[in-house]
Amino acid sequence: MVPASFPALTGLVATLVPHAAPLPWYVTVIYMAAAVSFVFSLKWLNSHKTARRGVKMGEIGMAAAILATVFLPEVRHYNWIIIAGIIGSGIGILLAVLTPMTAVPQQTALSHAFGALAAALVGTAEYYSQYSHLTPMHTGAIAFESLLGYLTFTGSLIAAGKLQEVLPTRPISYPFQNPINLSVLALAVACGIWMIVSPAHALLYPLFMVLSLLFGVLLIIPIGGGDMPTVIALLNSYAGLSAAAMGFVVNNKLLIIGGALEGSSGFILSMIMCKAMNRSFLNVLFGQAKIEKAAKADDVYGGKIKTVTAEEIADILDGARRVVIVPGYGLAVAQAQHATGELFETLTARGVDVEFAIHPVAGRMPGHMNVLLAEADIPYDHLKEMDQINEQFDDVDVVIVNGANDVVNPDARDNANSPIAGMPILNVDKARTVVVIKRSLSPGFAGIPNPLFARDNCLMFFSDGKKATLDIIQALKKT
Amino acid sequence: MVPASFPALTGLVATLVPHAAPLPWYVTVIYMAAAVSFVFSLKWLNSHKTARRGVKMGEIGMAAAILATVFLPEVRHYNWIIIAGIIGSGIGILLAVLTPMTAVPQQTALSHAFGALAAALVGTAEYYSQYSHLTPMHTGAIAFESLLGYLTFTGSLIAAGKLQEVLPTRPISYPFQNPINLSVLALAVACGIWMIVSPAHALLYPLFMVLSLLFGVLLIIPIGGGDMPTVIALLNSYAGLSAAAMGFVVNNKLLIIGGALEGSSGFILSMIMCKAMNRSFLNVLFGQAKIEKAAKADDVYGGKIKTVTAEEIADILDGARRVVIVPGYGLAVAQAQHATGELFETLTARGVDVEFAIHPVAGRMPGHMNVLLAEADIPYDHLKEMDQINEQFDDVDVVIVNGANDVVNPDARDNANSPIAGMPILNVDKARTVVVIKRSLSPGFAGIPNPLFARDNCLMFFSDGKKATLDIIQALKKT
Amino acid sequence: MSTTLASNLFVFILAAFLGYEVVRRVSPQLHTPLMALTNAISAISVVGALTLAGAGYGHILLITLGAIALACAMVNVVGGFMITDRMLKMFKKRKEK
Amino acid sequence: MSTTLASNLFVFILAAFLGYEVVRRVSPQLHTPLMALTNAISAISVVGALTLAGAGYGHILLITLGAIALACAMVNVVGGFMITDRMLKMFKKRKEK
Ligand SMILES: NC(=O)c1ccc[n+]([C@@H]2O[C@H](COP(=O)([O-])OP(=O)(O)OC[C@H]3O[C@@H](n4cnc5c(N)ncnc54)[C@H](OP(=O)(O)O)[C@@H]3O)[C@@H](O)[C@H]2O)c1
Ligand SMILES: NC(=O)c1ccc[n+]([C@@H]2O[C@H](COP(=O)([O-])OP(=O)(O)OC[C@H]3O[C@@H](n4cnc5c(N)ncnc54)[C@H](OP(=O)(O)O)[C@@H]3O)[C@@H](O)[C@H]2O)c1
Repeated sequence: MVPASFPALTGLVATLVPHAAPLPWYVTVIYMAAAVSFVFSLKWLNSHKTARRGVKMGEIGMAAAILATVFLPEVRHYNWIIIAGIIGSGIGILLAVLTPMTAVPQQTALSHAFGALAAALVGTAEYYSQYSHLTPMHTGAIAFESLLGYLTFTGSLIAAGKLQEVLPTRPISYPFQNPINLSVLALAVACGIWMIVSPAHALLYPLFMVLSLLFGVLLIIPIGGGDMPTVIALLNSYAGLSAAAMGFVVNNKLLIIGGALEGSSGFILSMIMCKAMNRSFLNVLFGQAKIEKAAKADDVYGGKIKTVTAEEIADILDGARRVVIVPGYGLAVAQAQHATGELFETLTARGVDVEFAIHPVAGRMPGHMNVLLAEADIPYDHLKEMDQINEQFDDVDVVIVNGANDVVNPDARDNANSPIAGMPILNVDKARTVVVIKRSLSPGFAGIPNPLFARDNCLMFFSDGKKATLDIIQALKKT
Repeated sequence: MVPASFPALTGLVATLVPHAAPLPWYVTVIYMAAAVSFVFSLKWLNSHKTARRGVKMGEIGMAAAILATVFLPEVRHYNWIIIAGIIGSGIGILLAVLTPMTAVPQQTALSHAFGALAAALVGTAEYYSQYSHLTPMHTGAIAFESLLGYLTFTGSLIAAGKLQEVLPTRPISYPFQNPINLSVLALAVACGIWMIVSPAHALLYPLFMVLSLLFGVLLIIPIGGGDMPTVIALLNSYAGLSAAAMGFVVNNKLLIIGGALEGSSGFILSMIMCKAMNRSFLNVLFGQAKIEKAAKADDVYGGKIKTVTAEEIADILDGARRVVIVPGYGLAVAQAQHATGELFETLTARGVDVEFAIHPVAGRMPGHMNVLLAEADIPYDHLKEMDQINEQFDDVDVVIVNGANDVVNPDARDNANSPIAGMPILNVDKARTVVVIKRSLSPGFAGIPNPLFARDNCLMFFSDGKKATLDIIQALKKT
Repeated sequence: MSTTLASNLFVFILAAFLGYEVVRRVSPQLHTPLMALTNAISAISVVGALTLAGAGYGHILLITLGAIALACAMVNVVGGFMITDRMLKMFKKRKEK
Repeated sequence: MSTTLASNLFVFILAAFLGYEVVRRVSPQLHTPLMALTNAISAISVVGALTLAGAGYGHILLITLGAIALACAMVNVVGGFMITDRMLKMFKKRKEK
């Protein structure tokens, strides 16, 4: 069974079967406790009051599981563990401390890459240490782990690159894109099946690995920056599934549970994102970028756009009792969260009731806007979900839309022929006055004009999101 | 190892190890699918719209699991299966079809007895077929299964007897009750541990069995009829746990899942019941019946009770726009649900807005009132939970309390020295007029007078719950 | 701890948590059908009784125990689902007139 | 199907359902911390990397793979929990003045 083509490795076959020995009972008990702690950790994230306790709980479970593992009898050499542990923890600390909140989406994508790579590498090591006596079941699990791990690794790197704008954010497309991508996947799967049939074939695993890595790249490059919220959630799910697959390979139920929890969490988040954009998974993943021309922009806007200055906005705000601010992708780009926090304080100090209306897909990842605004010290009870506030816009004096566009496009609601018809939107057009801060009339992600801007009650303030906010605060201080 | 004292059984040792052989893969898949179907079955019970679909789903999973098991290779003789299957199904159909809705609590208690007995008997059979080569782990699981099974069996029978009023519903107490009960439990546990140490001792298992049966009786007889909602929920939980224990014994994960689902469901329900009575588990199980005298009844009621006739009630109802009916334990005793349904129709036909306010512990088991009222064709959107309606009583013209007492006792809210202080109640005293239907001034389960009856806005109609309701309908038809 | 016991415990813990999360959202209106339904579901223990009653070898006493257990469990399998459905059928929304 | 695979599948299915039930109730306000937290939790795969990197026997290549995997997983273990807490710390209620 052991082929001559793996000369260097033949010596170690059948030596590394760490999971074949049953665990000491106390380790099993600790693993169970860790699994329970993870469940509580997520449960407690339900509410702001218990959320930080949840993090503690997860940390305790994790620490206990790691310690129990380190002192297992089969773990005998600590040099590598210490070195790798220090390096990994160091990078982790740096990433956690230094990442600005606007860059959390990239950081998250990077973490998915790290997690998936870990799973993939363990799969590779398992394969090479045991290929001569693998059962089909075991090879299948290793193939699954490696495929998911490697594709999530490259896919997440591409996503991080797009979010960091190191790579172009617009969709990259080429002829026969979907057929080519699916062929690569089919080839990888074929390799995997072949591996299950004859695990010891020398070239199969490397080929399988390269195809998986390649598929990860091909899967993400055609997806535009605007779809990143869904894609990050999906990669979250994949990263979890690859960890769970590792659990099947090394036969450790704690890994399976930890991975499955992330797997379903990512799955739910991508469902929520898709629903909030009224699109299907398949459309996000394989939908070609629409090349429709937004030709009617002039028809929509022609002669109907009213602009305002910061001073005029300050005058309008001066008479307002209730103001709602709608943050969008542009607010994150402009890094305007602290300025927005200051605007919130200024208005609140003047007795105005200020709230924030947050669309589920606003920003660059699920929940991103909330984190940014929380960073700017805005109390979370002023951050309202779409469903909470959508009925109340009639009653709002001024809405300030900052760097949002598609999520406040009334066409999604009113015009059944619009490309974004059916997407749930914030009904800001029902407010008495709407002030829109953006740099130009250029469209948002969907690439279509927004009839809101032409409405009678809508005033445009063409400026950068941060500068505009600071200007309004200045003007307010003068009134 | 095989002692001479089991002559008749020695022949079968080591023959009956059905779970030692791994299951065929398709059976495992079917078991997994069945587990998933059970989860969906419970999930869909969340809402009225999907609830019946949930029952279908559970039935399909159950049927598939049974069929897969019947065709297992180790199942070879079908005579007993067919006979027992027909008898069991027959009894099941009869119970399901013939049980009147007022008797559902008894029927539920009986089902717990059946389920627990099944688990206990399988545990007994497992023990006797394998006692000579039991591992401590396995004996432990069998002991757990038998203990839970037998105690739940007798406990549920006692509960059913009390609910059917075959047995006295008042708490039966004797000196040193708790020490005696706990000693019986301790003895049983000691037997179990001894069995783990030396499984083949001839007298241990029978003794263990008798002690478990006895403890079940002793556990339930001191508990009064009024605490039955909690006790039924607790027995529900135990029945589930004994089924799960059977899963450990025969090493079948589907049994473990099915049992665990019932185990936690019963646990939640008993928590809800305890909370709705502002009492602790331990207090329900081991609290001695209070012998406090309700001496102040005369002080509370003296000269302040106003009675009314059916005609006067009809007159009051004639002028009402919004009526809330509060059903209680007495409504179930009087079997007044259909009369109440008729009253609902009559009032609704006259343009009155009629709702039902249902306290979580009203009736004889969790949710019992809702089932009774649904049986009387009252639409479920008119059945309101305590929290939904409690703020709205200011706005109610007439409240009709039928056979409820403690759950509308304002002392629980206002008088910190009351024995039921802190128990959440329905704030019926805030309504314009309260009509109370009961047979006398005798107290409810808590044994204390109810100052509500002496309030200015409270009118008493002393009569049986059903007769009173029919009288009111008669009188209404004449106005 | 044997691997079998360990994996059974993992399954038990997860199922108990899952039951908790799923059941706590059932409305109080349906608590009675809920009890009947969980009772029917845990009657899946019929599967254990089946292998006992159908083994056909071994002592007649054991087979009798198995058969009684089977009958008891079948009462709940059949009766539990039927009475749940019977109760649920009674819950109706206000009919439009 | 091997018993091991079967029990692992049971655990996976239950954990996935449990995750679904628990996570779907997390408020959209906390979706970003949720992602960071689940990412930290699934970094429990560090346990698999540990046995690999610490085995000490076998080929140096395998140990290197294990060590890299360990480092990668540790990034998420440490970084994931820390950044989750950092984000959660920022969410404050309106301070009374
Ligand atoms: N996949 C879909 O079909 C779809 C559809 C809608 C939304 N989405 C998702 O929803 C997300 C957000 O929707 P959204 O309404 O918030 O964003 P959006 O529709 O993409 O619009 C963002 C707006 O921000 C403005 N902006 C950019 N940089 C700015 C700066 N520095 N200062 C001020 N304004 C700036 C842009 O206008 P200027 O260039 O004129 O400044 C742009 O119109 C997108 O990221 C996407 O994920 C997806
Ligand atoms: N454990 C506790 O501390 C505690 C406390 C309160 C409630 N609970 C639970 O709550 C449940 C119900 O509370 P509840 O307020 O509904 O009941 P309750 O407080 O026990 O009162 C029931 C009332 O129904 C009346 N009644 C009995 N038969 C009747 C009939 N045929 N027609 C008309 N009325 C009749 C009785 O008064 P008459 O005899 O005068 O007719 C009695 O006052 C109890 O079953 C118990 O489980 C427990």
